[in-house]
Amino acid sequence: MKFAYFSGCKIPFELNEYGLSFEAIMKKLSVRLMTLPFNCCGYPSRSKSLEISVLSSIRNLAIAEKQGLDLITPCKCCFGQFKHAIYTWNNHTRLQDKVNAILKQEGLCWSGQTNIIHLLSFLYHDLGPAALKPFITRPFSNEKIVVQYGCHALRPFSITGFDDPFAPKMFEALVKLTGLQPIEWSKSTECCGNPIYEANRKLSVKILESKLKSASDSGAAYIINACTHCQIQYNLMDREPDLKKIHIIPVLFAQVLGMAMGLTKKELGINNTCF
Amino acid sequence: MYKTIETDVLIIGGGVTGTGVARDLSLRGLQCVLIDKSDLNAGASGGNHGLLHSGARYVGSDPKAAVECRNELEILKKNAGHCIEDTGGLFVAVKGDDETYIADFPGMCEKSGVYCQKIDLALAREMEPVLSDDLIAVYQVNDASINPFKLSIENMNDAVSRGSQFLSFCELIEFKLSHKNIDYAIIKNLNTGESFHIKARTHVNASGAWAARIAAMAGITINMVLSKGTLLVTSKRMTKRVINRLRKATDGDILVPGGVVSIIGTTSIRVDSPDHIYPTISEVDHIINEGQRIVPALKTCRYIRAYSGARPLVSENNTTDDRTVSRGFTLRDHEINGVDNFITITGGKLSTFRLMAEKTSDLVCWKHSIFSTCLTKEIPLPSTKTGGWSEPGLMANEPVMSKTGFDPILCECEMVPMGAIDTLVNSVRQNKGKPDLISIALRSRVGKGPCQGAFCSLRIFSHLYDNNVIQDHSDIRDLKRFLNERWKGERSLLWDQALVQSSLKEMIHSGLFGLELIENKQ
Amino acid sequence: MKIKKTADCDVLVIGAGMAGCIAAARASSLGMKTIQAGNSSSFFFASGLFDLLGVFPVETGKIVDRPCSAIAQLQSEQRDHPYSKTTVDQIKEGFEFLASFLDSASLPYSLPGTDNRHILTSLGTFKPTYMVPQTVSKGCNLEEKNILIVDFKGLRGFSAKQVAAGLATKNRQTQVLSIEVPENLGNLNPVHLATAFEKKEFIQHLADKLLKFSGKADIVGLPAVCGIHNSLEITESLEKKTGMDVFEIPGMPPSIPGLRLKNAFEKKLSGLGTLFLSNAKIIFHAMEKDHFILRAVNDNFETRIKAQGVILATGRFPGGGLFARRDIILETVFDLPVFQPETREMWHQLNFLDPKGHLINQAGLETDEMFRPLDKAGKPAFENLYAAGSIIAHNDWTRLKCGAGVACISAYTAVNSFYKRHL
Amino acid sequence: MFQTALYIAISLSLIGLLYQSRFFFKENRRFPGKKRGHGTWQIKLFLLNTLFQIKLFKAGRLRWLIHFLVASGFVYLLIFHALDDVTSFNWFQSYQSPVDPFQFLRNLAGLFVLAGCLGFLFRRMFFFALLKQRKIHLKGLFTILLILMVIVSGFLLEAVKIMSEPVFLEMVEEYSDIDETTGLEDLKIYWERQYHVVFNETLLITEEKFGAGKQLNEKFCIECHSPVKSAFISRSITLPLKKTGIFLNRHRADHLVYAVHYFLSLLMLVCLPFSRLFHIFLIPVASLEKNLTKEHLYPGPDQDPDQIQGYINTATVLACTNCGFCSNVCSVMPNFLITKNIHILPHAKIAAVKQLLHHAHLEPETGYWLQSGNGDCTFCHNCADICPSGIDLQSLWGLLNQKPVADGVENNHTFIEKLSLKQWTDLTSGKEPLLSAQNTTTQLADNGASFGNCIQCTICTNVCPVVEYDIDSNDYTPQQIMNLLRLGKKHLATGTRMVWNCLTCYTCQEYCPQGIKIADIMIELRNNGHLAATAIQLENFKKAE
Repeated sequence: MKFAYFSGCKIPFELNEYGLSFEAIMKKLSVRLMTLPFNCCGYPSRSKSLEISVLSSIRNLAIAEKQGLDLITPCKCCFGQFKHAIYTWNNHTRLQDKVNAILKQEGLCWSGQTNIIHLLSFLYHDLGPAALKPFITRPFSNEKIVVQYGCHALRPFSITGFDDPFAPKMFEALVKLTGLQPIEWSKSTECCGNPIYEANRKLSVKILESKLKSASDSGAAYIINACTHCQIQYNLMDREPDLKKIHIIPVLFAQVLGMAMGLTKKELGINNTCF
Repeated sequence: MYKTIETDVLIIGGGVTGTGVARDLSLRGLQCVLIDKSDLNAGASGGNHGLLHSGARYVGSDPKAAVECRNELEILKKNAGHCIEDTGGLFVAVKGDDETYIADFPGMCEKSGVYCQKIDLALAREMEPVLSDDLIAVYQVNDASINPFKLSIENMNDAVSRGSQFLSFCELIEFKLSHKNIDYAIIKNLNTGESFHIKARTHVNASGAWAARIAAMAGITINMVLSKGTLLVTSKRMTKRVINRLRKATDGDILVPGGVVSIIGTTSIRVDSPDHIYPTISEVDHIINEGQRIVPALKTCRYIRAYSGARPLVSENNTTDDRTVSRGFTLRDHEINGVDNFITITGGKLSTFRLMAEKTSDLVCWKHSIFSTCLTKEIPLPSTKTGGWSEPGLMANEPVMSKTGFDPILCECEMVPMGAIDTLVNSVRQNKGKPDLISIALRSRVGKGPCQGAFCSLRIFSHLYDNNVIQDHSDIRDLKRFLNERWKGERSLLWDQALVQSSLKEMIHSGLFGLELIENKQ
Repeated sequence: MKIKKTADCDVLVIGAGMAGCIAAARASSLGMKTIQAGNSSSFFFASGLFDLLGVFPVETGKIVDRPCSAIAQLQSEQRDHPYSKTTVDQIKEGFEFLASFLDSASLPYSLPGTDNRHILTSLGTFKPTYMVPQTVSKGCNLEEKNILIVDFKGLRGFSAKQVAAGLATKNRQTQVLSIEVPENLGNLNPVHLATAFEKKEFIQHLADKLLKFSGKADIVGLPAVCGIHNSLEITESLEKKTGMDVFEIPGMPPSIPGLRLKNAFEKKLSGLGTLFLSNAKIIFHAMEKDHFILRAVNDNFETRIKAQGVILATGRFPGGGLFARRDIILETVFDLPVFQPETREMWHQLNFLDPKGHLINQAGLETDEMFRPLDKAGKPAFENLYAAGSIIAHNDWTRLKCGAGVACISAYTAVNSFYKRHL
Repeated sequence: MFQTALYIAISLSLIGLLYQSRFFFKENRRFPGKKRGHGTWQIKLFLLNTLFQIKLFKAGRLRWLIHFLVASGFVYLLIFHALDDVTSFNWFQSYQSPVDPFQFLRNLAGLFVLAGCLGFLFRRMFFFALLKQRKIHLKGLFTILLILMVIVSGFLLEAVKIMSEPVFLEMVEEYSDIDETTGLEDLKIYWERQYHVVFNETLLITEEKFGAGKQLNEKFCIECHSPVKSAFISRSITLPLKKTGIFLNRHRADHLVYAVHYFLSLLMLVCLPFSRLFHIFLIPVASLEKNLTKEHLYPGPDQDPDQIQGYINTATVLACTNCGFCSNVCSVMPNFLITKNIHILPHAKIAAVKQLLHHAHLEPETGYWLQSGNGDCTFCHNCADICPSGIDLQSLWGLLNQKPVADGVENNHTFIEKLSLKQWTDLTSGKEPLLSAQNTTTQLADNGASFGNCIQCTICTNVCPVVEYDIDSNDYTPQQIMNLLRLGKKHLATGTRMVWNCLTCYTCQEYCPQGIKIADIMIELRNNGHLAATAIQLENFKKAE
């Protein structure tokens, strides 16, 4: 299998380890990843100008389409943004023309053929738990964990079609494979607060805090993320004083899976000692 | 022994005329008591377009009225600006309308000195994009829209501030007559059930559609024709200006914008009693079908309320079409009928209420042999806070949440906060009224939004309990009454989304709370 | 262009309201491959109480104490009421299934024997109902008890004094307490208050306030907002802390007991492998032999569903199952013939709360014994199309207080008979 | 005179260097930044980048080639030619400028530089054409032209010298005892033929005269004069010039051209600190600069910047050669393509930062565009990775985000947040066109159909995390936003905190029983708010003037 790998903006600098671990497990699963000259997915600009965000997304899709590849991303924000952009694109011909005109200058054009795949949906739908199982060589002892579904992949279902928006189960199913034991968490599908961290830090941290509290109350030792932005938000635990005292560790699913697959910490870019 | 209130003038009927008279007389230094068996604007004053005619509508049928309208409009714009939205108006004719009338229209306006200006069709559609495509003629006039509730409330507030008082839910039981005079009136307070006397030097019958009935109590007969008019309120404002259909006055041909809504009407159906009139389905459909000729959007748009009012028309000879009966008002000094201190003022129209009040007051003063001139021409009508809350969308206008402190919104549709409700409760109490959902709703936008009281009724109701405004469980009947009030207005409009909304209301109030199981009788 | 998907299933349930979810629950617990489409938010309007038959006959407004006998009478008097298409035993069976299903979804309900309960509402009225959540059931017998009603400052539409006034009519002495929720400035929304209940600190805060009444009161009534996910534990922990019984008082929407139902159904159904297409609009495409071909249209993708059978649980006007034009009422998915009053004049009574009820609430689909909608000729419109819930004609549940009952029994029976006949 | 000029030039250039490096000592422009990556890597980067421009090599082979031609050629000429008195003569005994291989190498080096410069010019035109803005930085152009002129004049000098009779005679005077009697003519004949010297008299050529000339040449000249063809460029310039040779010789053109060449070189020396040439010094410095870590993009409340070691020095932007790589790889290029705000792109931001360096302030309007442009940066590190000068651009963007770039300039969000709703409504009430849906793609907020079906159930409000946690603001709820729109209060809605705090988690939209696209409406309102705020701010700046 071969995909165009859309890392998003945050991975190269801010969340290098996610990129490393993602690439590592993909390599292990013998999935080839092509890195193309992508630009930002467009999510950050959505609240400034929908046009920008759509152009950004569609440009990336056009680049991928040129290579005849589907697009895979480990970030749920990017995933959601692409889906949302496609929806807007499909329903506004005026915008379509404008974007086409701009893309044309670069000799690009998007005919709508590109699929967007998230790490999870790839593992769950395209690969399938059965096919993944044999790769799990070093399963964990059933540690209690909770999973964080990112908003933008989950909602609006009508646009993303990712998983049941109210009672999703894809993530838990995959985590179970690694030997970990996902437990009920009421806030599993709630927002992590990252989108407004820049604009309203207080509120953003408050939201995160309540999530972390209820997570640790639920008796879990780890929160597992499959989204760049969620993880970045959870990493605030190292910096925000109010969060330091809460005892729960946010980890990336790619790293968890990688460990279970028997990859080394170095390969997965794990430098902390959380495992 | 009954307690007796002594006063100069007793005014019966809390419509625009009654309150207008009250203010006029108070300004002249006379002290009045105004009673109404219901509350302010319960009759035609509350059941109209809220349109201030430029006069153009009457130039054909009733030039005298046209001139009155023209003059009154100027005075009101000057003195009661805060109750008025100076929208301007259009007279539009569509294919199939009477060509000759259209042709004569400008001439007739000129005769009555009513401003009217021909407008190019393209321009007209630019001014009002919702106008129909088959326009054939458009004239611009000076119509404006007025908020009759605010008007009455402000008039009354001013009168009260000058020593008069308003007694709501006080019904006139009978006049005690003694040799060519009304000695005193026996009044019953419908809320408490207790009766009392009012002894006044002069009695003004401003009860509009009920005028004949009141007059009868003094043994006087007035020939009155009651013509029911029904109007529909759209959920959002359709036009900037008042839109009149340019033809001989008939059904569904005036569309008046007010705040964030528009009102389309009316019909004219002969009724025997002004009580318990409500819009019928056929009327509604008729209005919509007529209205969509000039504004097609009226066919598809959502309506939030329909209501009816009974026009009090005084006719000497019984005619068939009530619109031919003069809309000019009738002022009767009943001396000729042998009752010296009794006056009836009725007929007329919202646009000329001030004039009616003036003429009435002149007569009253003449009877009291007081020589004073009317001041309502000069002295502007003061604006009070309680008056404001009846304005559509007002609460949203001033950012209500931006203020600090605990003040939850109780009516979401129109964003009426708890604080506003409390003030309204107080102002009702000041007028010796009974503060309940209905009286609050009358003075505010509560229950007038899309939810038509489904949610706000419950929130406000429990808030009233919280503040000990009401204590007894039996007061739950107020809730039923309130919901029925709203129902009168929505019943005929229930299709599409409105039906969804009302089904939801029924699910809550009947399905969950089982309100229908509580008997109405006290 | 939209992304195209396909899905096969034994039964497609259209609608995610009460009836829809019960149907899906039954179907998937019978091991049928189930797809469900719709919007499940209508649960916010559900009180969380399952009525069976609360008032009959409605004209007299007679409150029903023994629903089963009343149903028998109804069956004899109203031939075409949904209840008349089944038996009392079936109804009981349906309710038992429902109770056990919810129990397995860790939302315990208390199933009574034959009698209705009379549940105190936030308006101070007493609602005749049948099966209620355990958090509510304690409020059924308040005789000889010192009651304390608690409200929360800012929780709109719930006043302890109002409830107390209601209790006073039953000559119960009641004390009231109004509690301020820490750091709340304005509106206090039920769901947010309910989430606060799930925090230990808040429960402690509440318990401290209640303890002042220990001895003076022996049962505490709270608005039905005691937590969303583990309401029973929460109330019990309160009882432990205070030594008083605690019960919930259902009130105006958005209703938390309803939300609990929503969550319970969704979690369990998703666990049973039901595919839920949230907010999908279903369009009937064609019949392929004995299979339905339908299109589930979402904003960004479209699923072509091949279904053996279809349960139509789209509800009435709020649910979108029926649509009222100015002149006529239509069924929205299959355009089935809708029983309805001749003219709009007759749709509604002059009095909103007329005990007789509005004729428009009789409108809906005529069905046969298996709840299969009938076509104009009076034959089942499709072999395997079933109707469930309020879309079925001749049941004015708002007046009869039989909404949940009709939803439950129609859904249950429909699925069962489909199962028997086709699998 | 040449000497004095030289000394003046050197001193000027030194002063210039000092003057320019002042920026590095402006404390206020320093930015606390922890060291990222290993120290050794920093050193390696320093060496490799200084000597072989590896980052440039990574960025683009062709550009690297062009650049390397100039650099290598220039360095050669500087060392082995310009400074030959101190270098070449001491290092090689046999060194004489007209001797191979030096003569040939000199020409070759010259050719390198020539070719490189032309490459530069061409690329500039091409690149800026691509960016849709033809403004070419004169500074860069000037530098290139200067180098060009020096080289050309050099070649010219050589060419003129080759054919110069006077020079020939001087040489003969100096290095031989030949005169008319001892076959000067023969040598002339030979040189005319072989070395393209142009003589005033016509020489009649015979075999033996030529042969004699050859011998004389071998006797006296050969070890100092390689055959002229190895000066392949100069020679090819000489040939066309020959016709005018006599004239030029008479007026000693060689002296003139020498002067020109010499003073141009000095000019270059003087300009070194002020022209693009300065980057020769700056790039190493920049490459040594510390990089920024995540902590500085979002410094925690408990972090004291002073405690963190190291710093980013804004002055490193001087190392920017305006090559434009950064903008080519910028992640938010699409933003520029839509908004046409050039200050979204790194190369323009750098230009602005330079202006800040020099004048310590920006026009409010420029400042605003810079602020908002920089606000779009997603910190993807592309620009920093590619920058051939090794500038840690991303850290600079971080710095720009930390404090307002011009007084009174703030991003739209804070601008609106500072205003009370009342003020905001007053500001916007007249601005309906700004807020009209026409400006947005999804025209939801003005279209009753998109929110008109609200049944006031407050589910959206109840599931909204912002409403739940933003308890210290007594603000509008999602449902009330819908109601505001219904009541025609859109301009008010655009200013509410609800709209600006919306997490876009889409919970409301997922739950809404009426299928209202609440979150999308929020986003649209925010789009509108941005438009309005931008317009208002720009207006204010105008007013301020």
